[in-house]
Amino acid sequence: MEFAQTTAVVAWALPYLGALLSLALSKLGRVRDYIAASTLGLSAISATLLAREVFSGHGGLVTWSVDWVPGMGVSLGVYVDTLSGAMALIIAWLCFLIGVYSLEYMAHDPGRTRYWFFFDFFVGSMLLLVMADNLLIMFLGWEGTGLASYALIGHWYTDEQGRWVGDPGRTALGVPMWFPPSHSGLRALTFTRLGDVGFLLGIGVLYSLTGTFSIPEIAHSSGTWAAWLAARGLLLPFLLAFSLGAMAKSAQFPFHEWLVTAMTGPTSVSALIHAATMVKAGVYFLLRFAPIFKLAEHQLMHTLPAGAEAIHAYFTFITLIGAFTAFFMATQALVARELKLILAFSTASQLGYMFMALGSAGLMEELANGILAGFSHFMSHAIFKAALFLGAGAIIHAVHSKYVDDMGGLAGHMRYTFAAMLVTALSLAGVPPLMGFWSKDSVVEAAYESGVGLAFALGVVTAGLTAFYSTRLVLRTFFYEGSENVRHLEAEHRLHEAHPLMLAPYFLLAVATLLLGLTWPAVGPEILSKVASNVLALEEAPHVEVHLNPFLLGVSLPLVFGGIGIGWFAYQTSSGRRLLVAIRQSEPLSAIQDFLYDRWYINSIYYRVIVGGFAWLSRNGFRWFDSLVIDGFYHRLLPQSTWEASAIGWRFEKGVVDRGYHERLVSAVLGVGRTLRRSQTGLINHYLLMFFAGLAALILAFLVWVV
Amino acid sequence: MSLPIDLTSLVFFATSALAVASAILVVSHRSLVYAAFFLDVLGTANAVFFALLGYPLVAVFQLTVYVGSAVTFILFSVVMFKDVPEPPVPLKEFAAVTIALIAAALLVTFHSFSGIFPQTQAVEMEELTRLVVDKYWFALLLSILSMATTLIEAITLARREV
Amino acid sequence: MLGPIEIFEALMFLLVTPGLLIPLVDRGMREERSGGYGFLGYLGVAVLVAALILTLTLALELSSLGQRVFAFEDTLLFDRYSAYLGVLVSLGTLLVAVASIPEVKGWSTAPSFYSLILLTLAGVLAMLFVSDMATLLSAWTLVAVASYVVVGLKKDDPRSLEGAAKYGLMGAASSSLMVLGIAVLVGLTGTSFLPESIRISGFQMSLILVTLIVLVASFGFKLGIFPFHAWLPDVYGGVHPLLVSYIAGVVKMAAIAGILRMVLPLVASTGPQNWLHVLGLLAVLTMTYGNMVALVQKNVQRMMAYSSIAHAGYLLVGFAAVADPLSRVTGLQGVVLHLTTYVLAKVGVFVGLAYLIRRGLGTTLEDMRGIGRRMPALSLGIAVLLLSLMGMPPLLGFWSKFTYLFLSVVDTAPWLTLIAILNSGISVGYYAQVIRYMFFKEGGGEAPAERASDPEVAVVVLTAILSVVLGLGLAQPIAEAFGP
Amino acid sequence: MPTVYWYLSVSFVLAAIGLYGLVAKRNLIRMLISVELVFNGALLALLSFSSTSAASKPTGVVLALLAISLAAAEVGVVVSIAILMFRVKRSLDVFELTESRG
Repeated sequence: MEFAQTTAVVAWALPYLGALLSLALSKLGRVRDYIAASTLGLSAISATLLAREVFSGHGGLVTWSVDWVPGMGVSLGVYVDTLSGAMALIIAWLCFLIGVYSLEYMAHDPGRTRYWFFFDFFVGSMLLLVMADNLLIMFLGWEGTGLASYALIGHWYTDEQGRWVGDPGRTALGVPMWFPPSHSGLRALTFTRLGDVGFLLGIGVLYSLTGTFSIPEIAHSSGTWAAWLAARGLLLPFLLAFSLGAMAKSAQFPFHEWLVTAMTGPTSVSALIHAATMVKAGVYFLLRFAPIFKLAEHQLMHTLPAGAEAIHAYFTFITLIGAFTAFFMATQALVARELKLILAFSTASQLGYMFMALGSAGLMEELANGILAGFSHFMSHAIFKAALFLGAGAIIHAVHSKYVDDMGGLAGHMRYTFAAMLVTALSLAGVPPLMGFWSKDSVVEAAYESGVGLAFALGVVTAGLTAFYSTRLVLRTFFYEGSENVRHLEAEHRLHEAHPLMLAPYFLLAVATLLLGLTWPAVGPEILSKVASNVLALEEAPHVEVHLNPFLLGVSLPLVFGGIGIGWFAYQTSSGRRLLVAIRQSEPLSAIQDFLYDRWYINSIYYRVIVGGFAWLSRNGFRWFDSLVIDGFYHRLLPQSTWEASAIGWRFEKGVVDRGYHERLVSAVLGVGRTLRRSQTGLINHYLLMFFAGLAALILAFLVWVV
Repeated sequence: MSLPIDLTSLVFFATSALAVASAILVVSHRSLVYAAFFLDVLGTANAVFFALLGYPLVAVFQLTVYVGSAVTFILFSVVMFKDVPEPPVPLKEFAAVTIALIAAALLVTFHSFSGIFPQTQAVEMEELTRLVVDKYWFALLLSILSMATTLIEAITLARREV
Repeated sequence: MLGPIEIFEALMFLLVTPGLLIPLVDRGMREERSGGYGFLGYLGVAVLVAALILTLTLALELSSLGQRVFAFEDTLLFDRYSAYLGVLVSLGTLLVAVASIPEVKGWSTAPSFYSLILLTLAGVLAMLFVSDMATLLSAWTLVAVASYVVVGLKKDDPRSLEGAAKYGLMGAASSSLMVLGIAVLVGLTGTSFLPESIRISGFQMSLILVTLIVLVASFGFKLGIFPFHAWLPDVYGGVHPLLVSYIAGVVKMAAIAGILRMVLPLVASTGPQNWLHVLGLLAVLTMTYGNMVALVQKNVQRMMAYSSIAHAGYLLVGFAAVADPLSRVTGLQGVVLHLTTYVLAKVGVFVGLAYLIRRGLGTTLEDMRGIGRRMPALSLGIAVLLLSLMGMPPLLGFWSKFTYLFLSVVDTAPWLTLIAILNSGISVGYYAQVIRYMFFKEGGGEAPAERASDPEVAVVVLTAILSVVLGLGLAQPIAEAFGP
Repeated sequence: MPTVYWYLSVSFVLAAIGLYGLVAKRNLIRMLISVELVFNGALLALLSFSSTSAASKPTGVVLALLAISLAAAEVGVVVSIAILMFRVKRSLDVFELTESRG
């Protein structure tokens, strides 16, 4: 194994090792925490070395692979091009920083073994996901992140009321609107797994068409399988099903609900999984596959125009879904009362931006520019949103409440936190010259160039909404008038800056946002052109420059500053506060507020439809089940399709499993098994003897041990 | 049973000696028929213990059901088979040590009962009837059911096929 | 509307009456009918469908009731957890009965077979709800004697006899251990009412621990816990697989019930640490032994026997989790899900093996070579069930094993989680072997083709579909709705 | 007057002898008779334990009656297994029941 390959494997394997170590060394307490976090640090260093190799040396590509189940063409391998190298770099460092934060944040939690196990397990799975060279390994990482997310959302599964999300007692359309952690975990799993069914289906279709799981090979034969599907009119359904997993993971409408209630997890987890990394898995999926789909479109352009149109329709759909999600979630962030919920809504909204950019990419003249817009927004958002969440965690820790109503006036008490959150919130708002400004500008420009007018309009409006809620967030937390709660804490001198171990990560991230933003016109093009220099299926090396379109600036900047201005007016001036009171008292306006606060009643509708649907199903389902499923499916469809599936498997069997699994790995275990097997002599007397000898040994062991 | 103290002890030790001796013979006697016979003796000795402990009813039940029926059942099946020599089983010394260890461990563990004397007054018949009929009727039903099952299945298994 | 008690009474009546009447059907009737004892199979299936509906109603009603109900002068206790297990055993029995029709109708012991599975089911259901040691003892007797005979029902097969002898002798020995355990509990607390009699704290720890170990040994014998397991490979691995599917899928639940009702409550007196060490140690021994030996098996039926042992070990992990109040709920939810996985998979796989035997094949790996092409539905079903046992996402086995069972102890005993995960890794070796032989090996061209009308195939496919469907989103809701 | 511990000791000794017979003998009927010994020991233990207090005595009686039927039922089944074995194998030696192993 060469050095570059080693760094790639070490980068994802180390966190897994850390997860096992945190089980094995659980007795060590704090030391175990540091060991678990330091494996993340080593993994980050390894990812850095890997990125250096990818960006300088090896022609922008590092691959490594070892057979796993050769009979089915499954291998365990990494494929690191400039895109996944950059992703891995950002993810690994964010994970490490948040790991450092967790050292202090979770220091007194009784379930730390579980926490660190899943934290490290998550990081390993996430890195495996972005570096996987085949779909099956990618899916493994994909499910791994989902499992870890489920466990960490439900980390406080004893469900004390303080851990809930939502207002206890509040109902919308008769459906409860509060969610204890264990329930939230369940929701996250159910919502994302609905999407995974589509993803798995897509993988199965690709495998049966190409006979391989390897992503590069699928990319190279994209014309062939796309043509096969397009000829049968299945291309668009396939693309939508295949992307379903990405939409669910990245909380796009209509799968967005899980991300909101995922905020029952520890804040460090929200920062890591539900803002910076895992929810970006869907974005990564599009970054990875949009060029491949585009490649297919190019090849179908002349031979099968209908196929090219299907891909065009697919990209339009993604653009619109992204734009709608961005707008839709931003409206809900306007009225949220929980600090973490504001950030959660905002995260989903920003993910919508990324989807919009990547959908637009497929509709633009130059695909690469759209991809880079999506990537740069991914990068800037990962950095500033992680910082915002970590800061929010520190604030919630300090004021012992998650509601913004219990905050206010903290600017003087938590100066560094204030500075960090101000910079990152302004970046979120899109204020020049911060990083968020540049990336959002490129996203809006992509939407503009895509020609989907509605998406562009929603994108611009959302920019204004974002500016407003970011302002509200900062003002309600740090200025406004101090609440009862804050005054009480002030009086007892219990308000103080966060622990340095917690402060350092988000302060560093805020500094990164500021520096990147200030230098972006100079370094931006270089970074982006490196990232785009060797991406799978992205043939054109783009010409990257940072330029500002005066028309777009003329539309969006006034909205941004308008949003900030309105926010300032509403929360910092006395007439603005009178206005807020007036809104609360006016019936139609407060109805709108309730509508937004109850998340457009989407959650209630889901519950109503699902619960009502189940009742209906149980009434009518049995009849249908009998005639349709038993007769149609079992007697006709299943025998035929299983026959075909087994025939496909047959073709790829080379009888190599013997060498792979059974000779190398297991030979040692087999020896032990053969020895143990001899104890099964067939004689009842021996069996009885074993029984009583075991009983005697157990009794004596515990007698000696207790006495 | 209200025997004088010495007499109780005397009966206890005599019965113990009988029980242990017949137990050893059950396991070690060359002939199966004798083994079954000594099991009968052991069952009777056990009934004496029960009576000493203040369970005359169980003692009678033991004698009728157990000694009377179960052991007869065994005797009946024993005479169906020829006595054959039993070659020794390997590892039997190891078995002896193991089982001695278990017995020793149990004796040590339950040593705390050495200061407790048994409550020897017999259980009121009336109370017992009430308990069985009112409270444990379902258990009794299940028990009868399992006896019936045994009977049916024993016939099934042992029946000669055509 | 019927209450839980009435439903239970109806259930007992429904099962016991035909159970006692069927044996009266004799050989004379068999000769008159050309279909052999087939009509008994349909009768059994009809009774079991009714039983399944009743247990389902019972479970749903207890779940919506949200509280426990005492019955029969406090000798029974109904709760939703046990009621759900009752649904599982009823479903398992029904599936076995459906699959048995074409095979058993030619056996001379067919009336006994149907009578026994009904009576045993009644015993297992009673066992699941006991709250008094007297009832426990009598229900256990019923299950025990009936199950020894079930093993011996294939009278022309010497392995059936061998299994029955081994099972019966070891069972009798372990029953006497149970009497000893009951004796200690009654002697120390003066009552046979389980919720009270398990409060034996205040005595020396050694005494309580010995009682715990004796009870675990007597119930663990039926579960196949090392070192009390030795009968299991010979019974599961030698007797006709159809009989095994019943023993493995249904009768085992009686031992689970015993542990749930009699052993688990002891945790309060045993102390969390001791508890964790006793059960954790047994779990590690059991799963490691089961997986290691399964790895060297060439006969799939024997392999499945050892895999049952390994799964008993996984189950003990969930029981070990009960020691800590933090992990208690997750552990018990894991047990419920794991049992669902286990019952579906074991009934399905053994029924599948029985089908192979009926169609003239054997159960060794070589016999299964390439049957994927001649029997696609059956092979695919078995493969799905094996993957579920292996713990492959997104099947049911994955969620039960990795999200509940293994991780329930991650805070209290991470070493146990670690060993369980490693063991799960080892187990892939033999499960994958079977799948490989079925689909990726040349040969099997002369194997008979499956017929869509064979009920065995239907059972295998149904269990596989259930494993997939439950895995795709119903696992967690079940755990929450029927959890402790 | 003998204490409960004396009764217990006798019961453990009886059970231990029975266990030894169960492990060290190879005739199925002899093993069955040994199981009976173990049962007798367990029964004696049950009654000794429950005679420690007047409160538990009635329960002890019920349990003992059930345990006796348990023993009778199990013996009945194993005897029928023995008869079946004798018919098939013409022998009661359990050493001949070693077809399943490994």
